[in-house]
Amino acid sequence: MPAEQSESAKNVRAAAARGTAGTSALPEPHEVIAGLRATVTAPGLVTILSPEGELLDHPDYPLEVTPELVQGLYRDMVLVRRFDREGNALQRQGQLGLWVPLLGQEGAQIGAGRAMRPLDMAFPSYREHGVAWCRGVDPTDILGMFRGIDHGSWNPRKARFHNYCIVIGNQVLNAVGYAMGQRFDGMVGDEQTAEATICFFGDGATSQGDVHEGMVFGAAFNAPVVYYCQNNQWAISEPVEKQSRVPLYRRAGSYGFPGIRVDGNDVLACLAVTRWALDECRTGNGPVMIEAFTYRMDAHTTSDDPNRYRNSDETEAWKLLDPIERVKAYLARNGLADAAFFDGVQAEADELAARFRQTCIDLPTPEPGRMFSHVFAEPNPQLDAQRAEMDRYLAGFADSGTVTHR
Amino acid sequence: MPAEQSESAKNVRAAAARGTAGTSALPEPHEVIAGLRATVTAPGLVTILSPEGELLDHPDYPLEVTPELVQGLYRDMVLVRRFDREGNALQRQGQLGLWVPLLGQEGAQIGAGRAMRPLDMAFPSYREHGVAWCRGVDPTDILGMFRGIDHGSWNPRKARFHNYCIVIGNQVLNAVGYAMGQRFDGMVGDEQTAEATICFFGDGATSQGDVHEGMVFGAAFNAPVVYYCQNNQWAISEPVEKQSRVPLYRRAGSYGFPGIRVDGNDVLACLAVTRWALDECRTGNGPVMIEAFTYRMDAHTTSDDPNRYRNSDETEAWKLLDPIERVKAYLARNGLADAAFFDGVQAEADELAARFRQTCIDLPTPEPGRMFSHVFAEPNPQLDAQRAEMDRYLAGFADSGTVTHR
Amino acid sequence: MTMMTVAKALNLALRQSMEDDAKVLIMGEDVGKLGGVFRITDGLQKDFGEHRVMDTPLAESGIVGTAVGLAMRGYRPVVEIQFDGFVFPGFDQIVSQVAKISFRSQGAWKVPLVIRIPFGGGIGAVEHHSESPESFFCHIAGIRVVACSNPSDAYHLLRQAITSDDPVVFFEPKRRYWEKGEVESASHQGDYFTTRLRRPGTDCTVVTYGPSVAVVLAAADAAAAEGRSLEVLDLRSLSPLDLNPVVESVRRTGHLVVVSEAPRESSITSEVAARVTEEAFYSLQAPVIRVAGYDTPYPPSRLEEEYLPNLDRVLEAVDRSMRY
Amino acid sequence: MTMMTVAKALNLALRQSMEDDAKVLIMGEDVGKLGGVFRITDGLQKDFGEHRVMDTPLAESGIVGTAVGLAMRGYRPVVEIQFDGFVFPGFDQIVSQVAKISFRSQGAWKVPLVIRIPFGGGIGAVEHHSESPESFFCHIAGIRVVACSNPSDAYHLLRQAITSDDPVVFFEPKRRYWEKGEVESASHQGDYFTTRLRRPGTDCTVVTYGPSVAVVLAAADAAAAEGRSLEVLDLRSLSPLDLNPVVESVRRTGHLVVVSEAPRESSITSEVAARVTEEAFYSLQAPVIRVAGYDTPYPPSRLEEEYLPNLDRVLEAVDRSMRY
Ligand SMILES: Cc1ncc(C[n+]2csc(CCOP(=O)(O)OP(=O)(O)O)c2C)c(N)n1
Ligand SMILES: Cc1ncc(C[n+]2csc(CCOP(=O)(O)OP(=O)(O)O)c2C)c(N)n1
Ligand SMILES: [Mg+2]
Ligand SMILES: [Mg+2]
Repeated sequence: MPAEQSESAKNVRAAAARGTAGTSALPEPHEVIAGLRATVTAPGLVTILSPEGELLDHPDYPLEVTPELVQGLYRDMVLVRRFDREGNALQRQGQLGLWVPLLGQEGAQIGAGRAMRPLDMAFPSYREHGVAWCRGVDPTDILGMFRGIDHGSWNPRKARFHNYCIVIGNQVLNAVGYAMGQRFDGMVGDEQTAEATICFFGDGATSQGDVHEGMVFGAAFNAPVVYYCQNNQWAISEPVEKQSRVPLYRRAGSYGFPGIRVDGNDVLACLAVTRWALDECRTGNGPVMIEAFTYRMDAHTTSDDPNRYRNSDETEAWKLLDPIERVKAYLARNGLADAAFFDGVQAEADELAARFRQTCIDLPTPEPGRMFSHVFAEPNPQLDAQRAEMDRYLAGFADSGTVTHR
Repeated sequence: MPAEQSESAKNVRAAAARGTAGTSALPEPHEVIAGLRATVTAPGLVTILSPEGELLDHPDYPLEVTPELVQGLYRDMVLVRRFDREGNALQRQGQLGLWVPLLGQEGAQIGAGRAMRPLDMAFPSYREHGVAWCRGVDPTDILGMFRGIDHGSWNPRKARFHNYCIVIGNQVLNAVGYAMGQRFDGMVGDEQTAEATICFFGDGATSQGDVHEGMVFGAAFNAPVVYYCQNNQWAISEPVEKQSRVPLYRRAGSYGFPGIRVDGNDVLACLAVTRWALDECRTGNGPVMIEAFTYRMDAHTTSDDPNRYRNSDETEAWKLLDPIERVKAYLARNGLADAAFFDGVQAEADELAARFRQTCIDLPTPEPGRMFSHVFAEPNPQLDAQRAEMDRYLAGFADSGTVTHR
Repeated sequence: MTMMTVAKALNLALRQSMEDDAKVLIMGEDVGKLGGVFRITDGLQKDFGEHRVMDTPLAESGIVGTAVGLAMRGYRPVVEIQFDGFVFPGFDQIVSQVAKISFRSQGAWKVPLVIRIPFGGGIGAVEHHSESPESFFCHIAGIRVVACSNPSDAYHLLRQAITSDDPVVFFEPKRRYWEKGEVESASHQGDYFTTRLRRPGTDCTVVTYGPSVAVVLAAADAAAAEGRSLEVLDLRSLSPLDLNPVVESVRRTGHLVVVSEAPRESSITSEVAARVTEEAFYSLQAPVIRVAGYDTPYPPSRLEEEYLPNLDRVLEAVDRSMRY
Repeated sequence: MTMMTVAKALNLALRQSMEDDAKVLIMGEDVGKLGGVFRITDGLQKDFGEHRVMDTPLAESGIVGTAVGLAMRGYRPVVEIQFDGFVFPGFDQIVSQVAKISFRSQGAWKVPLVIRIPFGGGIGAVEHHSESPESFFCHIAGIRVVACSNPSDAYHLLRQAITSDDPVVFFEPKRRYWEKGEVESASHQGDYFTTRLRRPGTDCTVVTYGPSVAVVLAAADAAAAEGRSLEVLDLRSLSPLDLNPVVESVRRTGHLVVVSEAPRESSITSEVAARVTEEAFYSLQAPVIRVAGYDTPYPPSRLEEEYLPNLDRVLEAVDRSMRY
């Protein structure tokens, strides 16, 4: 049965891969140059934990796999998936204007997030709830922008996790600039104090000029930055074939830094590869590009209807590659976690979801004046006048009782 | 003496190469995929005529080298260089506001230009006087924009040679769109009627988002377009190392189409490689990228002072790789052209220069009304009113005699 | 006459334009199978094929820049920008090429290109999805800028934009996509790039466009109830402006209020105020008053009702003008 | 007090800013060994090193976008855009990030970034080298826009821009780079982001900025010779506008002419006209008259003298205003 399952899973895996352009040409070894040093990227998809939960360790990306480590990653993924589902539900119930689901990408995000050190900086796109979790951002802080009470609730400077960036590609250049600053600050080289930056973007984003320029600048200034592309096979309704003829990780070679394709549904591989990449950056061999080969299991956002453009067998096939199931199988089959553990995590997840929901509903609508704050750091009489204008206007209605709207 | 010269020339060539980043990593063979078909690009720089004028034919890019062909290319290059020098002189004498010299890039431009068929379309940057020449644009038509009487004198539709594009990178996307149109028109595949497009840009331009997006779109739509990058080693004061760690032709592989590096000072190699690339496009295997490895012998423009950022030995070294001298050596040494021929071409060049100069000086300043024409294709009352306003105003002075200016 | 939504009217205009002229193409992100995130291109790829309705790579400069090349080749690309906030990566191609190629080539090239942009707020969206960038485009010489406010204009303005030999930036009031109205869909003729009288009145002229037209008409109703008669004009063509009807109206009413969601500073509302004052100086009994977005980034959606011009702010402005 | 050119004053401001604050960086194309195509950064890389004066790859979005990241990291990048016409590839980063990051992060990030842009015509250049794009930036909420017109302001405005915690788009009148004037170079203090009276007068107020200030001052001389007294104001801060001095002046003169090289439509001249009319309606004896570029692409340089506001067009506008 396991063997059989593993067999079918392999076929499914192949099928899923065929269904995705990432592999229109299967990855082959190729040479790239990082700084002055040559590095050979792994031939094909880096995997450490197979979809069937078998542990295969990898020569280039060694990882000390302790039960605690795997339990922790499992917990991370389960909790993140749980509040992600709750986000969807809250939107359906009218409590959120929008939710951007990460379902299916928990492995790619937790692996990368847990590879980071406290001083490292991350620049997300808009789907990185899992990375936010790893950076210590409270999940309820993600609710603000989707409920329309702000454009970013957490303090990106303190969390070392930038606010979500909606304009595709913009954040890559900002990340490279930040990493240049880390280098200028002398934060590269020293094993203890070294810092690095990681930026997240999707397969579709690779077509944007900003992502290209980000790679050009990163290479030109030897920036300690990891370009972490989550290739979830889709840019809304467009399959990755629309963006590229060849695997995305190959872009790296044309800029002269390493590009690695990792099984994005294998949290251990994502952890090991991202750790390696961040270390490369910290020791001055940046940049590095990682393509996490994964799949967007849910809609693009709660406004999207995937049935219009992709059929369910593709999704079904990818279900068998689930990032959480394989970890659960590994823990269970090897007796590294018992029912109590799994139940405990489940209970914790439900608590988190409940708190997530309640906090969402209780979120206060900000004062209209918020509109004028932090537009500028320094005084601005013109805005003050407009603010006064608005206050007078609103006050007028306060007196007369009601405010009517279109 | 030939041997010795050839020896020194080889060292010089190596030196020149060392001095340029293009070769921070010397080109090696690498696999790329054009459409569904695999192509292997030449290992290293494609050369057919050595700097010493020795003919070495190339397995991948066969070329039937007749005396007429080489004489014609020689004549093209000499004439183009001659009016280019005249352009510099006219600027120095205040007859032109600016001139953009092509000195040193005659081989790269004539080779590419002569590879084109009448129906092919070209999108230049601003330095492609040699390509303009091959497209039948009268050299004096290039004077208009540099004398400030228009922004483009020739009819780009008739010449199948777009107006010069000054905003770095813009023309690449426009070229790809045009090539997409050629494909949609069914102009790909048929050996007789097939068309292709070629666009020209520099080494610095490769950093621009538009050039990246041009390659993404070209690959996505299988556009019959050749990306012709003249790597003249400099972007004004910035050496190509500032733009890339690795040879520029390698970009092609990361988009899944062939990239070829050719000796840009070898007009025969440029001709053969560009012909091959255009044929690939015409038969549906586009896009193709060509990096013509050459050198900007003169200033960036007449406003530039290269002494501030590069030293003369580099330029001296490249002198020995001159695109015209090697052809002359070949013709002379093999008795394929006599003194009469060379004198004839020289005389023709001097005539052209004289006509170029006289036409420049005689160019009429357009009527102020020109400012308002062709802003829109359809009537625009607002502009008509502004034009009338200007006419009234100028008429006022016509009466009162004089117009004073700041 | 048939009733349909703004979205349907736009879809119909695209369909008929493609039927009438094989050179008309549609390009953009998700415009194919998905039919665009607002479904404006719904069903078109199925009926006209992947070569005429193209899902493009995710890059706006690439979309606009290749559309320019296609236009040079004789096509009439209709480009969809997914949301107002995402046109800026394509801004350089619009400023430097789309707007200048005809002038540069002395008319050798025309650029019959339409850039469709859903614009404006009021849909409770996240950042970058509710902006009103039209003023940036009104300042670009060499392109036309139009905005529709109802199904009939959506249909006729888009058909005219597609047949125009000039590049047109076409703004669609996204929060009105699902509002219904009558459309004379038989065929298109006549010039719709003109200011249109939406409601005659005698006391005060109110000029607006796009999503705010409905707001102003509602305000006019409310004013009428209070015995005040507002004349409502819909600009439709934002650049060039068709100001004569506005000036003529102001000569009668002596009062002008301009309403727009766009930030106020150096905007189309500034231009309307400046131009009308130049041309109707002695008729104006009060300065032109502008009801516009504040000069802040578009706020979180829970605050957008305070940010957007609404019925009350329009009426308050009319009061100020009349009391002046 | 020392005499120096505008170019030298800018160079001095950069040098002193870098001496005063190790976080100040210079980035751009050819700003290193070459010192920039206008030599504004001449000698700075030699003295401050390649890490503080950086030649960047050729990509404006990259330059602005990485500068944003450096600003987040605590640096104060001063970015050079080589010519006005080349800022547009960076426009998206300016609109979507530079202007919005402080607001989005609720002040957690500041973006102390200066974007220097040589602007305006009159130097006989080719296409894209003579544009006046300032109005686009004035319409962007969240950034400051300033322009200098003489060496002293060049020095003080740039020093203030670099010390400002807000992003500043800094316009330099390229055709005035080589004009000389006195600069109090000892040190910088005080607020220069204000409208400055250049010449007192009584008959008509003329407001301008950047390269046109000299044109207007010459016009004022000519007018004086004819016994007409013009009051000349230099805006310096284009966004936000410091309009009180303008309104105060117009209350005295009753006449206002606004002069700018930028195309007229939906521009900063529209804004000044609209705002001053709002605030000084009863004082105005004539509508605000604008002398600006025409709404065409910038013409070939042989025609630029007809395109650019010049002494005669300014005087003609003043006549029209006085005769109104
Ligand atoms: C510049 C820009 N253009 C368009 C959009 C609209 N949009 C939002 S997400 C998206 C697809 C992104 O796909 P991908 O990069 O693969 O990331 P994913 O959503 O799959 O994580 C698009 C087109 C945008 N946000 N920004
Ligand atoms: C978008 C843009 N930015 C800056 C410039 C100014 N500029 C003109 S040419 C040039 C260097 C171009 O170098 P390269 O691409 O190598 O072409 P080359 O001039 O060497 O032929 C620069 C920076 C420009 N024209 N367009
Ligand atoms: Mg994706
Ligand atoms: Mg070059």
